[in-house]
Amino acid sequence: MSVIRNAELVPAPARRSFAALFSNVSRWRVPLSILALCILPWVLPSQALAVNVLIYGLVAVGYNLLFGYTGLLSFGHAAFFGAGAYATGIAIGAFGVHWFIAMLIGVLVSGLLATVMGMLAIRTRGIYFSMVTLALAQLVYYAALQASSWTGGENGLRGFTVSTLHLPGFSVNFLDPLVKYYAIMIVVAGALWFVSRVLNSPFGAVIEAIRENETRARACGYDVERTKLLSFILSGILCGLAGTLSAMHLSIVPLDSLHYHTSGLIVMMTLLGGAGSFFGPFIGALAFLSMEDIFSLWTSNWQLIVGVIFILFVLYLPKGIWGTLISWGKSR
Amino acid sequence: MSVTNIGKQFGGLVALKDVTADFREGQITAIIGPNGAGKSTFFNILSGALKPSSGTLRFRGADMAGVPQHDYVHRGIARSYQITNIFPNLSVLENVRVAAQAFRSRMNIWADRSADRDSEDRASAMLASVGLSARAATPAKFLAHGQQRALEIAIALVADPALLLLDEPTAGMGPEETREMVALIEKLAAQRTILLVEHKMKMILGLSDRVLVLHHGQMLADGTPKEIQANSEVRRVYLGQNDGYA
Amino acid sequence: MTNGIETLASRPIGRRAALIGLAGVAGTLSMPWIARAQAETIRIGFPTPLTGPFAAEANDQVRSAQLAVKLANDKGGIAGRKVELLVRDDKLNAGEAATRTLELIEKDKVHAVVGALSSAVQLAVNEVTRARSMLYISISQSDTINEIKDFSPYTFHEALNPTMTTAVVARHSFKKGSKVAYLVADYAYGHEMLRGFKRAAKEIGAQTVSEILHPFGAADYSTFIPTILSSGADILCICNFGRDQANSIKQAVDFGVKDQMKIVVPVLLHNQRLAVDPEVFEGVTGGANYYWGLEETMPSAKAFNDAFRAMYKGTIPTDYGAYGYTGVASLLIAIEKAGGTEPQKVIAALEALKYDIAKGEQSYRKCDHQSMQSVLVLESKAKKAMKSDADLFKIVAAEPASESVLRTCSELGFKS
Amino acid sequence: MTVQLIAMQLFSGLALGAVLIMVALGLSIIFGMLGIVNFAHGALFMVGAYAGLYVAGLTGSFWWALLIAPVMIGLFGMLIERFLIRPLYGRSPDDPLLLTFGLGYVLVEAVRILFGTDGIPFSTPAALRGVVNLGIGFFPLYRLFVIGVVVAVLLLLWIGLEKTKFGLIVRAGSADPLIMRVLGVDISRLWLVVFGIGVGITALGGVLAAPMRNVSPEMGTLVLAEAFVVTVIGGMGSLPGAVIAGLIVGVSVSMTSLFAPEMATIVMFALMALILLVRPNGLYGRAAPGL
Repeated sequence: MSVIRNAELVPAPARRSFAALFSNVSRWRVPLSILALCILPWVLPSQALAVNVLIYGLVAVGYNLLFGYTGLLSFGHAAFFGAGAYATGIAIGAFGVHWFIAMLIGVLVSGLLATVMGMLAIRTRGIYFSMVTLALAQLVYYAALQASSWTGGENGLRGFTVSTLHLPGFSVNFLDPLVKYYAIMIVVAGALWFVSRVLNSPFGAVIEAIRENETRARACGYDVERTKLLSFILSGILCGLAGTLSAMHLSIVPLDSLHYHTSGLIVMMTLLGGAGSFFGPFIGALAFLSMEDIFSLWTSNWQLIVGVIFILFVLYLPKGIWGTLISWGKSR
Repeated sequence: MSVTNIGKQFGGLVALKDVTADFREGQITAIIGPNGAGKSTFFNILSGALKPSSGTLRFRGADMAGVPQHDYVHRGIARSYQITNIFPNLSVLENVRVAAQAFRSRMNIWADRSADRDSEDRASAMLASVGLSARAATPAKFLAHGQQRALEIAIALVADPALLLLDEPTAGMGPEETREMVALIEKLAAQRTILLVEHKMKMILGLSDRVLVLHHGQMLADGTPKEIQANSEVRRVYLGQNDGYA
Repeated sequence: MTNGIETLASRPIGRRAALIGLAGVAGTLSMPWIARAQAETIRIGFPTPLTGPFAAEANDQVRSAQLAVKLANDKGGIAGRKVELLVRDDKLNAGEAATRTLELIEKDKVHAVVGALSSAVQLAVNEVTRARSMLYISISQSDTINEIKDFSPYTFHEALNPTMTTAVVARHSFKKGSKVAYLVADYAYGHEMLRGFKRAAKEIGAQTVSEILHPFGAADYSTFIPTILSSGADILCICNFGRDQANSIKQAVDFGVKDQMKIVVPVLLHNQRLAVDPEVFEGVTGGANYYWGLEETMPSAKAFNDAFRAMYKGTIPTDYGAYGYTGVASLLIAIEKAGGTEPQKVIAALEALKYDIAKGEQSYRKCDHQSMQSVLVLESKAKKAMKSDADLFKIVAAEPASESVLRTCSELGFKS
Repeated sequence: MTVQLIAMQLFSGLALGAVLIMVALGLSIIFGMLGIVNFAHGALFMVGAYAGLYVAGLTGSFWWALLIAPVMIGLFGMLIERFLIRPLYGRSPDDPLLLTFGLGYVLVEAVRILFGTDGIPFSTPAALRGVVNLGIGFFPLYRLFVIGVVVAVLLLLWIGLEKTKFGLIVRAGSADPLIMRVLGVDISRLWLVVFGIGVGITALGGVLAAPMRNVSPEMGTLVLAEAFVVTVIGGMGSLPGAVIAGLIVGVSVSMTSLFAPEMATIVMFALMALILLVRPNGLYGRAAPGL
């Protein structure tokens, strides 16, 4: 049902040159990503932007697990991102919980939400799946808007600034932008390693089989619904983790983080970079946020440029930046 | 596998009515019948894709009523599809490997899939036996039609099923490809029970041990190819009206 | 249509502002030694929603802020230093605003931040600046920022707040025995306005006959109107903002609400009024921080308008635009008085400041840093009474600054 | 709370339902016939309102705007289909959805550049101003007019689809494109026309909404949400479904407005989630495509 190709995991024919290069890239994907992330704050215009790339990169990677690898187009992933952020913020602000525990709580809450939403949404298929996830996420949005004594409503959640990270034995100044970047990067790197393992696992093979042909996967003896649900939950947890990081980074949780525009943004980033590839979503987040940052300094009509670029990608480069690079490399 | 009084209704439409049959081990049984006779419905019920409205389905003595479709293959029933049904963007090897993997690991998110040598070996061996070893690394969608059909059967076979259901295995094939497929099926028949739906009458009569004829959702005849050829009623409703099949 | 053209005309300004910002980026990125040499320049970060439904207001804010900067540089700078405004698009999104503010502080090394148009954005910027001891002049209406929970010693609130706006508007539109129906947007700002009105109504002796919360950002108000019509009210008080306000008033008028009751709103916006037919708004009363017509009675308003006209080809400043001016100008005066940008000295100067730069005397209250200032009550004119396209409102009253319209320091949680 | 008020509320709900049907119709048609989820629906609605404004400015008449603007935007829609959507047929059903999502961004920004970021006044035509006494209360004449137009459009659509040869071909084509090709019908031209009609009706909705909701570049955002809710509840692609869903949603919103007004928006999404959980394809929907 899906046109998304997973070029990376197709064992490459033993050819030299580009093909070999790309299969090496694939083998070393986690160390390579970490290396790239290490130099990111030095090449981007600002560290705040670099942190956003980390966070949205992680969101896109988490989303990609569901969209790119399992073939399910969810329009409600903002709910998990926002839930993670709100849970962390509330845990710190209202209950004075240690930041590390608060992050665990954030991940847990988004995982629970993903379980509930997943169980409801997995029953529907195709376009209805997109719509149900959208509707359920909107319910979460309105719930957060209404529960303003907990969430701050439209004003957003505030009052949980973490300025120092206390770790066993030492503490670091979290207000220092570089310290903050590398602290968050460690978490993101860990998450990337996790995703890489999941993709390489037997489960990773099953979700791709489901994306490629649901009927066949079922006939092969896979419980499609349970597999989809697990993929949905893992994806939600990763987005929730990104949400907790976003809360720590910005020291606020905007209500907009639950809005369906955020969900749309996640889809756009993933597609731009290349759904169904390991590096794609991160590259998509990097490209999207950099474009937005640069164009919005240059013109207030930056949305026009971003929209046109997105359309061109859907039309001519549906594999996204990274997917196109890979198939170009392979064809050499 | 035995079916007793199986019936299936879609809304008001009766697709299958009171079909009873018993499939003995080690036989090739062909199911024939004109279009709309209920072959596909029957097949889908046998493979668990549809649940019968009435009647019982037993396999190796166990009632299959509450068994979800994805468990059928674990009990030893595998199928191929009439329309090619493979994983188009996965490599040929991965197509078969992922099918083999279903017997070892399904929800494990932490192991390395390449550590599962067994599934890979079984998949490679299966590809060798259907003659696709040379194309193992190619994305499945780039295979020729006949090769895709062979891959389709390899996916079903890697489960090492006791009962193999083949839905028009030679659909859309030329004479050469058909011959190869027939040879493959004969080779397989040595080890397992095979049930197939086919239109190519000559092939069925040469290949199968037994033929069931469905007509308007009901069992019209059941016997050896010779008996079926001699059955006047079958000739009347089926062979006579459409000599294209003969 | 005239509006579109006006906005188009303002675009080059926005781009110029952006280019200044871009030059700043390039400077700090590639030539750190130059960045150090420029340390003498006073850099003011200015996050504002250049994209989104309030882009017109944002553009006015930028233009007015640029005017304040230009006037300061024209007279030789502030404390001997040049002033630079770094405009950033916050997209009316709190997360975006927090990121932009972090950039302004961490990368552009600004000395102070002025800006924000929505309550959520303002509170986000406040949260970021508070943690980093950064001066911030907020210019968006909100009661929340006055409360002790969000208080930052580094933040000064130049805009009106709902409590003071509604107190003054109620004083000039409610009477003893008035029957008031409220249609309120269901979010913090709406609730704050409702609370303000009811507080004032209690003092005046007006009576609440109906109170309807509508979802924030609703498109259709037709289903709320039957209840309002059957409430027997003589005043309908619509507590929402921007597009919500325009849509709800428009639909209420369609239903003939104005035949039965007077419509009162907390804030009338110049640009939003232009976006709707004059006859829809005709007779609607509401508050404002600034209206250009104030120049007839107020010399400082005249001076502001004239400087604005001189810089922008005869156009006039608007309400939210004026915030950009008074916000930046008051900060610059305080920096001048403090002799530099050292935050504690600037805070002391701001707390002691008495300034009249556009709308009569203003000063910041010590406990919550709220600017005490005049509040205008405006009534929207009928089309035939308008002498020009910009002649939108009649000034019903211009109440001078007074602490009596504010919540007391102890009410806000401050120990006095 | 009088009986009269409840009756009035019910009527407002039905009237709102008519507006919602109008808002959702274009989305429903394009999905029903072409299987395309048009995320640019809200933006096209808004563009329709601006086109109406533009035509009304040129001709000085609302009535011309009501006639010409939908045709203009319908033709524009055909251009979109020809150059942006057509290359995507045969690809993943997600692709048109994603493309129109991007298109929505572009259209909103283009309008901001052309017409400014502020809204622009759009007055109710003089002949349709004022209120009508319904016996249970007063109701704006303009809204009654909108109900009339919606009924007329629905009738025309029904006749067009059920009683004409064109409708027969369209219905057959949407059921099985292959058969049409076998029969020698140029399916791509058919889809071009259907997409144009869908977009034209969307634009008509925009022109009709303009005197009620004011015209601004963001007016489409809410419309998209409303249209999705109505279409999805009704069953994507089902015309009677959209009509019934519109009325259900209208009345639900209206009754919620009476008893818990702040929940009036959330009730739409709750209703949608609820109905989809009970009936995964909506009230009258057929199975989702692409699977």
